Amino acid sequence: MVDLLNEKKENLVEETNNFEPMKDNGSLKRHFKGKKINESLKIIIVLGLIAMVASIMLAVVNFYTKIDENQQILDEIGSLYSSEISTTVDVSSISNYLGTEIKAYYIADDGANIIVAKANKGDKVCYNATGITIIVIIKEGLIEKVVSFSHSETPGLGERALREEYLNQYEGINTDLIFIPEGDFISTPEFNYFNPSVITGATYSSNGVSLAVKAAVKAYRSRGN
Amino acid sequence: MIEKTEKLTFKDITSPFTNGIINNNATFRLVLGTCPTLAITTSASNGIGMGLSVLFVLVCANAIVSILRNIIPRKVRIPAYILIIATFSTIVEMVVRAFLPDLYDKLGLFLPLIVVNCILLARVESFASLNRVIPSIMDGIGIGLGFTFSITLIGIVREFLGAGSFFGIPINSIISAELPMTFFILPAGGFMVYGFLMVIFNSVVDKIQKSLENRNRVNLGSRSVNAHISTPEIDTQGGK
Amino acid sequence: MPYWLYLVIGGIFINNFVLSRFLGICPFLGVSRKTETALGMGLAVIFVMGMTSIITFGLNLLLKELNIQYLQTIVFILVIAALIQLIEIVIKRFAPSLYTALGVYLPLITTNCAVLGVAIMNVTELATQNIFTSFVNGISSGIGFTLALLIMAGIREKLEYSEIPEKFKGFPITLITASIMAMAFTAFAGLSF
Amino acid sequence: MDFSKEILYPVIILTGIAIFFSILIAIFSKRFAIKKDLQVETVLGLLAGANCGACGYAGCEAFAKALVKGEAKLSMCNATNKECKKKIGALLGTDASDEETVVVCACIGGIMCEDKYEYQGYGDCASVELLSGGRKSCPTGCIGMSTCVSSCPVHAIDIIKGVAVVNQSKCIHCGICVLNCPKSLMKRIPKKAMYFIACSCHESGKNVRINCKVGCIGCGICAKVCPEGAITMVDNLPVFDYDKCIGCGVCADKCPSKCIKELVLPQKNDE
Repeated sequence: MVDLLNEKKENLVEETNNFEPMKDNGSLKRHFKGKKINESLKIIIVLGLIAMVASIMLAVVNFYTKIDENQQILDEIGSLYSSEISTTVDVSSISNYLGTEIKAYYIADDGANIIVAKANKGDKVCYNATGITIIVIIKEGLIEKVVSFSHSETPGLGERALREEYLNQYEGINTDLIFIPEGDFISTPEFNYFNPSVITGATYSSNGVSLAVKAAVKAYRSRGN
Repeated sequence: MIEKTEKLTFKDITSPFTNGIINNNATFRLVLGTCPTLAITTSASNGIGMGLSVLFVLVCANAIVSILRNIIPRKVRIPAYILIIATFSTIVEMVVRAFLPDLYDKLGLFLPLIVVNCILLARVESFASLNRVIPSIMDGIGIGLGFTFSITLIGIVREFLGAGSFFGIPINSIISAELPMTFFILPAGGFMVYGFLMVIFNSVVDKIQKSLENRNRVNLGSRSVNAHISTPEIDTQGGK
Repeated sequence: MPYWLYLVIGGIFINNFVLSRFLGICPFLGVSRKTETALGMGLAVIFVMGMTSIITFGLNLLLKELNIQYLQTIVFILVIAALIQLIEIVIKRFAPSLYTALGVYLPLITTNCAVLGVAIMNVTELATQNIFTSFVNGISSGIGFTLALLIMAGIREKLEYSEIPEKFKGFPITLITASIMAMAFTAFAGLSF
Repeated sequence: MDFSKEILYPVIILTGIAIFFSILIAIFSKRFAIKKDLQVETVLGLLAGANCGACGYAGCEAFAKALVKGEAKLSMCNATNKECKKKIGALLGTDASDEETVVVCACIGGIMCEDKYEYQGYGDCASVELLSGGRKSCPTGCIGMSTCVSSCPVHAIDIIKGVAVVNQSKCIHCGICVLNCPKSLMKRIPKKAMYFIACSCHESGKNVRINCKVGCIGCGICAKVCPEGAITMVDNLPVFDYDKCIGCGVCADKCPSKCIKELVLPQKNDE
């Protein structure tokens, strides 16, 4: 890996060298003074060039560092749930709440539905690029297990809502007890439905987890069971 | 403002470095980068992670900007600098996510955050765009280390007071005595800790500088007129 | 109650960008020395937030379409920086005194977490995502930012005349005041809609 | 997506946005360029640019315009240093002879000076001055309600222990505080001065000691001990003749109430 970074540095340096024709500072100055390039043209050229070089570098780096997320999910599920995955459901067709996303939906041989749901809630907005992703296993209408897959909560504060003791409150709950509101508002009060306990000091994260579980159950119901 | 013709003296190279750490320490003296400082100093290891990633991006950005400083027209300098900073921070994020997954878990959250860090644009614009490459790189390293030092310091204090642990190792005596106050993990506590640490840091540095001044004044001996350097403290109107 | 009214109240009071989400602290500490500059800065931030909300919403659809999501941050920041540059030229031309008063803090709006925070929040968190709600959210967050800035400027002007210990003058006392204000604003967190 | 599309799309988008905005910026900077007359521009460049208003004009730009039109004299601006004044003089053909001066606060009392009454209420030195000449028992004592602090464009003045102190490293000598101080305690002394009297109370020694523990009691010791005879006692206060004064500092040492202060100016390399 180290050589890739060094190689990146070399082509970074030589990229900038051949990018700007300047071998020695003085000649460029004379060149610009001599030609009197119109100021606004210079603005457009320079910014355009920098943007182009930036986007090329980003695209190249992204191409080499693309990680296959589905593969990661499958490995995680493999380690988590014994029975083999039989079918993978087409995820794009499932409509979900805004601010949530169904990353993957598998059905295991023994009929258990394994849903990976992501909620963009969390205790920080600007820094919370990754949100909360959990794996929900539902078997014959009962939530069997809820496990956290990845999150970006503050350790010791938001992260407490993703620990084992908190998530196992969902185990054994019948999916009908989960209130699935239809309209835009997600936080309408739920009377005779299952009301998850919220950890003090981690309200945003707890809401994020319950939102992700709702999205998973909604996807489960939309498959007609 | 060191022009191309002059030969770089040793002092030109090292002065930005030492300056960066003490005199204009980014967090306590220039008061820059406060958004990430308050957000991530909930634990000391976060501080180190954030500090080092800022250090890397700052050094690269300083280097590139000082190479291009004569080409970028003044009118469009901010978008250009921001493009360079954002490119480096995205590249760092991608490389770390692909090749160092465990480091990414600990630090992945802060890498997109570096773009938003005021230190980078402030240093790039005020230093790198005016000086040559080597002093800019040294300044980048100095400011980066100063930033790492100060946010780790804040991280230690907040983690100790807030979660009763030191670098992640819980200190059971405190936790069992129910002492840790989550107030310090909350950003309101962050402001408080940041304010008090700034007072302590500044008074310590001022004391060191004053002792240096006094040593200079003593060995000057006689009260020659205006020979001594006027100390920066307020009462310079001959407050004997 | 229409959803956008929730957004307005939320943006200004409940999840006020500076005091309950803790974004945009650098200009909040730096510019709030006098109320006029605070107001000038606030108006500039409101305009930038409004404009960026619209532009970034459109761009994000494009990015999602071509699924190059990794460009999201850099595109948003470029748009914000360019907008700030345009405002800087306009303010320099029409309000030179405001321009000198804002000084270095105008370009620093670019790295202001609040502005980027709104852009990202519009894309990820909003319940109904369309241009109008993004714009309303941007404007109300901007007003929330200005409100916090004005309160802070008012307090700091009062602080000028009070007896402050030598070492606490300047930023430390501002930080401690901001901490107390933050405590007050966390009371609003209970009202989340 | 295959390789080419993977690279092509980001490049097109990012470069497209960058070029679109740079065109916008170029147009804006063309259309909103500030129309400036060259001579006023160069004069403005040479002025200190503190926009302090001591010259009576709204700011340096207005002062520069007036200078170019000939309505204003260069000596009205004290913030600009000598070399620049010479250059402006050469440019406009006017003379720039007057001598450089520095501003200091000629009072040392503050909390050491008793208050006649306790002032409760909003306001600064000017409003307290209206109430029978300020709260200090000494008629010319510094009230310390920081009118000068808020008027100073570069925040060079601080109220320390109740009395105004000018921070010479920040001060640009513009003189706005001289105009604003209701007690006119802010005095101009030549830049080459090394010591000055930080008291302006003309009362006899006994009365001064009743009001203020550190005021000048007009004992005249400084005038006697000065080797160069640079100090003459006028109306219970020493007057320094700065051409004769060599800055030996004997007067400051011998002064019983220590109200002769040394003027510490920042060295050129500190700037």
